[in-house]
Amino acid sequence: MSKDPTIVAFLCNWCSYTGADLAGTSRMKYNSNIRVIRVMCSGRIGPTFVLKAFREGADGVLICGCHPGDCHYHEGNYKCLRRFHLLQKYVSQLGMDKDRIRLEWISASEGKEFAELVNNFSNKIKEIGKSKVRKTMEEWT
Amino acid sequence: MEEKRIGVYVCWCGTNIAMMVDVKDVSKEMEKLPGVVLAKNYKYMCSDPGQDMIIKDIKKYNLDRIVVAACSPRIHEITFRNALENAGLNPYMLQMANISEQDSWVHTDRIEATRKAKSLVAAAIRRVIHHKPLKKRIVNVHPNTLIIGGGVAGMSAALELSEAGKKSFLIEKSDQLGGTAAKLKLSFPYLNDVVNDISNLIKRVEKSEHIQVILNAEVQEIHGFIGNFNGIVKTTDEKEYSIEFGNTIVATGLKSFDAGKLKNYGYWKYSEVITSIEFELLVKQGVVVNKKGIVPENIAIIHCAGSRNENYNNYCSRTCCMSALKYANQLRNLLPDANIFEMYADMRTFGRGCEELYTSTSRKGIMFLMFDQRAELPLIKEDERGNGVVIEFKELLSGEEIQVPADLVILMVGMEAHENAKSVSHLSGISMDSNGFFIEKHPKLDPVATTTDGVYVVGSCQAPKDIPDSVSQAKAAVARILATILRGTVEVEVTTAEINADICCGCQFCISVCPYGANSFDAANDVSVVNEVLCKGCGTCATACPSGAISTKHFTDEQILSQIEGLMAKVHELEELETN
Amino acid sequence: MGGLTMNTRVNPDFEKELQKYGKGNWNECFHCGNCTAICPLSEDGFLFPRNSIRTLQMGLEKKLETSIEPWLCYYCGDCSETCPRDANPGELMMALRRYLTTRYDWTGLSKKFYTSAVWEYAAIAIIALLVIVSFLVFLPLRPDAALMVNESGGVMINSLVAGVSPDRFVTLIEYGDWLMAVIVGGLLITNIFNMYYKTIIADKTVKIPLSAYFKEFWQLIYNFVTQASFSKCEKRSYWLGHLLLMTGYTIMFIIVVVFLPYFQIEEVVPVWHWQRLLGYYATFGILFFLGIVIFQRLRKNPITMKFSHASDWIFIIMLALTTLTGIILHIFRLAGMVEATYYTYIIHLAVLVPMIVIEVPFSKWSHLAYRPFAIYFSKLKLATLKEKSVRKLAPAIS
Amino acid sequence: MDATKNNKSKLKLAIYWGAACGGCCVSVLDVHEHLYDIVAAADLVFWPIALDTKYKDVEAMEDDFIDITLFNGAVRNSENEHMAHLLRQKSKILVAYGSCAHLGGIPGLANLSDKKELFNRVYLESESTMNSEQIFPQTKTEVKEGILELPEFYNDVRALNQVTDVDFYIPGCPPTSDRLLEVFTAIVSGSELPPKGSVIGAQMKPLCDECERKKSDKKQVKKFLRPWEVIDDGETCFIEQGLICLGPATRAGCGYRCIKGNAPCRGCYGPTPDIIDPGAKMMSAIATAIDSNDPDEILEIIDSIEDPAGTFYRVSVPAALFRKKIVENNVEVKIT
Repeated sequence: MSKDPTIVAFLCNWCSYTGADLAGTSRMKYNSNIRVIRVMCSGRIGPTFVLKAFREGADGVLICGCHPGDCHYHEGNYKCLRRFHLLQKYVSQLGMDKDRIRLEWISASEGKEFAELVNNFSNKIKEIGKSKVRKTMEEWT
Repeated sequence: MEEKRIGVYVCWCGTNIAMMVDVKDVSKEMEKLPGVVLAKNYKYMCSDPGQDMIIKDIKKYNLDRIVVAACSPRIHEITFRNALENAGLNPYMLQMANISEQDSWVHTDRIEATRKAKSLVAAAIRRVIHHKPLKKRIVNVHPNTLIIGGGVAGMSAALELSEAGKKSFLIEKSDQLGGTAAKLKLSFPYLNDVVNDISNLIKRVEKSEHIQVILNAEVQEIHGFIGNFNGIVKTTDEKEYSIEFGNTIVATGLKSFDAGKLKNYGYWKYSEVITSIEFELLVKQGVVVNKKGIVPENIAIIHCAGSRNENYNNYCSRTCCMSALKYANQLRNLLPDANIFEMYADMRTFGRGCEELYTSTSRKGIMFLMFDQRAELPLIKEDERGNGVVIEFKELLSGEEIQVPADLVILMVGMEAHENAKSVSHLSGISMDSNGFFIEKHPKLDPVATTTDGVYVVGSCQAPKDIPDSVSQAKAAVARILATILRGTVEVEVTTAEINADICCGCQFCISVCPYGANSFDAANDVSVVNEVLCKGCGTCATACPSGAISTKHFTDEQILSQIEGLMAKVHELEELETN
Repeated sequence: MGGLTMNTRVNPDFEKELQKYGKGNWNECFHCGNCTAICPLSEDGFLFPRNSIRTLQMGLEKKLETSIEPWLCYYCGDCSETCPRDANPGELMMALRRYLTTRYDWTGLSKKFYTSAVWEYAAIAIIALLVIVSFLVFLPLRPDAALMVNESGGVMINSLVAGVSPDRFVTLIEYGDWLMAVIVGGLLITNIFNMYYKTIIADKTVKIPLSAYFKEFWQLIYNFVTQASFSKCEKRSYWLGHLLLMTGYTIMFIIVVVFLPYFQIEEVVPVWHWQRLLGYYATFGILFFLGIVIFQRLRKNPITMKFSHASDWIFIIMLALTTLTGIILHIFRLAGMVEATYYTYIIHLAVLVPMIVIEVPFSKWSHLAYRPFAIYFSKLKLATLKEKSVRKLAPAIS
Repeated sequence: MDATKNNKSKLKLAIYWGAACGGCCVSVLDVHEHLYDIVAAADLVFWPIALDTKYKDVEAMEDDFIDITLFNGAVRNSENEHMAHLLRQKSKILVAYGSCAHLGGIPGLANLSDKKELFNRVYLESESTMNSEQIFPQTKTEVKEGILELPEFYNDVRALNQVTDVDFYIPGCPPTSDRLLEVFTAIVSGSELPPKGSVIGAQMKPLCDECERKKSDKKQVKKFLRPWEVIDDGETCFIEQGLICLGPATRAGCGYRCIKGNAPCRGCYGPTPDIIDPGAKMMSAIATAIDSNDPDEILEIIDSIEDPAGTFYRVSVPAALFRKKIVENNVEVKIT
């Protein structure tokens, strides 16, 4: 199913990665096209990682952090939120559909929500189509 | 770049992984990747033989980096780090790929799951190439402890430390010790008199030579880190204390829910309506009358005032049901002929002796009426037929719209975080949840520590609690503190931020970004510096640093970027393989 | 909340009031729902008998007064047996039936009888005395009574009274029967109408189409005759016994009230004659079941017999006495014991009349009428509710 | 360089002007009288702005004939590309000189549009154009006299290292003459050259290191302002005044000339070492400085950043991870 879009997800260690683990221990099923990278806090996630993921061929990037107010490091998730909005504005300027980047809050107990999110997001990406970023950047015309 | 010698280990986890991921295929593929010396698969990597295999291989093949593809690093990262350490390798030369919780268990297509596993392991291999050995760091611990809040929790902690002969500063905002518990007459479920208990506790605190009580005081500043804090405490009469301490216990307690917010209950309007706090005062005085001075005949006790309701506080305040039952008993004794109505949303009577109290109370001629929290709250209005008020609502068990006459209504007001919580959270560097309660380090396994080392939360400032829970938490925190004091040293976070002074230009973006105040500006050298003891390694500053001067150990840009590359390279490789 | 009326006000004292009608620890109920789960009559979403217990706990008397449910319950006792708190929901239904009987009765006498045994004893005594006095004064034993024996040796019962011909005597007694039936029936019918008013008319949530009254009418007859709902309870033998009693009792009632001239005749018919066979069946049916019930009530076992209200004993005793005096009368008559027959006849009537006058409209007997009507009414309600497709709110029968 | 040193003859220097404004060439002249020193030490063998050397003359040179080529300007068309390859072949050292050659420069902003959009804008839609016949430049045009040729206009602009192998980078728009002189002197004096790929004439540290404006840790912004919206106090860090200044993410070395002129840094000296995307770090820093946790307010504040791509990648679009416009199926592209 290589035609399926590839999603790179950045999950914070304390809430979202744990939530994703919970989806696993609860044996919930979701789309297999997601590849997770663990960071300690969503505050660690910056535009470089996201742009890099697209540049390497990702079709969608999912960023998950703790719910507002629940950040393990106080406000890292808010910092992520601010960067996320600016990044969306930037990528739209370059012609990329900004919905290819999604930020959601997933708590450690939200295994089900995580599984639903992955399916929902990958459907959204399917709808948008495969990303042309990698191909476009490798083309010299 | 010197040659990397990577060992890759793919775990079967019995059949947990192996049934959905072709582990042999994964390890075979990984062997081909640059830097990989060997790739093995084994039934249970976390078992002793599994770990021994890694240890032997490290020695035999002179491996310098290890990738374990198994379960979540949140489960076994520590296990394998220890294995590396046992083999004489730095524990941080490990990277795990989660092919269980985030692969085999959540997917149904074996081919897809195997493909995903390959990509995750390949990413881990790329990442581990950039891992660097990290050194443990150890600091000394000052034996004094700062305790903020002189309620039951704070006092219990102080006394426990005093037992061990350790000094504590007990800072109380008001002019007396005792906190909320000092306002109570009886305690549930055994209806014991707490007045004496609390005053004895206060006496013991005041007598102790190891406890320095500072009343009418607030903490102004806290600096430093575990083992090495210093702070300034200021009293209302402007006296200032500069103190040094190794650990902090936050026990700032609670604030009662403001009953006036509940429009339906008309707290300000009807003299019949009082709060549970006011009722405690009445029973302490031994006279139960409403604000008109009339001895009530019909008494309604309304549970969940401001709790478990999406318009107010979503959470349960835990103690109100039991207190309400306690009141019913007190009222039955004081006013044997009165009609008593318990109006509850759900009766929550867990804990020893609590269900028993409910059972015995239910046999005392008390009418229990259930209302629906999700619907509109009961409405209190003037009784057209009598002197008092009447409470109108839909009784949930019967589905009947009913009226309850009352000339005394007791609102069981819930607990809220203390209004000082926010400033205390900033002072001590601990997190607050959306309700303003302090967040513990781990909800199950580390419920008294916080994410700031050396700072503990006890009592109702962490979540609504009853007295025994507060006391247990206080004593648990003291046990943790004493352990560090007795050892004299503590280990501190390794995966901290570090600033490359050759690049840092002193723009100071990183200073306010840090929730722990770990970054500061060194004006003499015109660069920012990280206090690695304070730093928790979240990496927010590294991402905020515009020049790339800051990196987060073990989560460097290089490591994450190569992980992305590895992840995607495998995706493309497989994709191309398929299209050809 | 706008529609609240004074009826919806809780009354903590009502439970004490209801204790006069039956003994239950109803405040013990914490609404686990076991009773509803085990009750063969409860249906999806309908909290039977838990709903009634809840309404009682809150003291919503108006609500209770308008409920049909208690009549649908046949007191199999399953609920009381499974109740983890010994709240005795079955006994509550029983108490509610007694309470409702007093609520339907407009004379207020029923309440007096149910809440005070003295009142009931007094009423019975007065009527019995009236019967005895009437006979002794107006229908005294004729002087030559000893001659009033027919060829087969049986006493000619209609000829025992002085100054009245046998035909006239029967007619006189029949008139008495009819008078009694009219009074008692009139009271009962008005009470049933009262029940109809409270349970149907006052319930503004249902509007019953006229056709339903005809369509469901068979239910009334069918349930009266078979007591089919009773058979839903697990202990079917009990239903059989009760059916035996009810049929025996009804047969006797019909014979005595409607067919007296064919029944109370001078000659003693042969044993296989329908008249005697019916009489023996009725006697056996009544005595058999009464025997069981008395035995059980004395043993206070099963649970349904644990608590006996004064009205229960009075009804049993009166019925037993009526039957026994009837048997004795029959024996005396067959034996040709003239005087004994005459006096036993008076005693028989002195028991029978007050029993019917008191029990039928005011006390326990009335359930014979209320139950089938309750089923009929609930079917009517159900019919409308079905139309409204809100069946879940319907009473617990189908 | 050893060859150069041993050879008593003078250095052979070439300067080429690709897709650029010409400022870089002027910056060479800005060395003023030091030009004599340069000319004394080196022969200028190719410099289109000053010398009448033809391309075929260059083509005729032996490989590695030129010691140093300063290539300024980005690669926009086939001519630029041809010259890049040619000069690489003929030069011992190829230096990407100035922001355009280094990162794509201001011409690189064209990568936010594609060729078609650019042509439409320039040859059809611009206010001063009347082109009813819709004539666009062609690589070959037949006229009576024969065939006229024009270089092919590429779809995207490239930095020099995206076309050919580059030895060193001298950043700046334009590079300061002082730095040029320093570099030149170093080369002539034969001192050891830095490793290949180095950015020379600039520092490791960002501009803030030299900038003398007062800086504090109060980098929290409620609204981003454009220079004309602020009365600059002349001494406080621009960012703390709500202006976006790329100083913290840009190599020092320019002598903070813009800031001395009370203009925020535009990033022409390029990002600090080891940065894989020139604008992303600053974008991240600026977003982090937004003083709000409310999603709506955050969006509102971000709205005040008129043109993120043009702001954070003013001279570096072609060197970014997203180096040019992406055409998605359903996305309407706004050209800013």
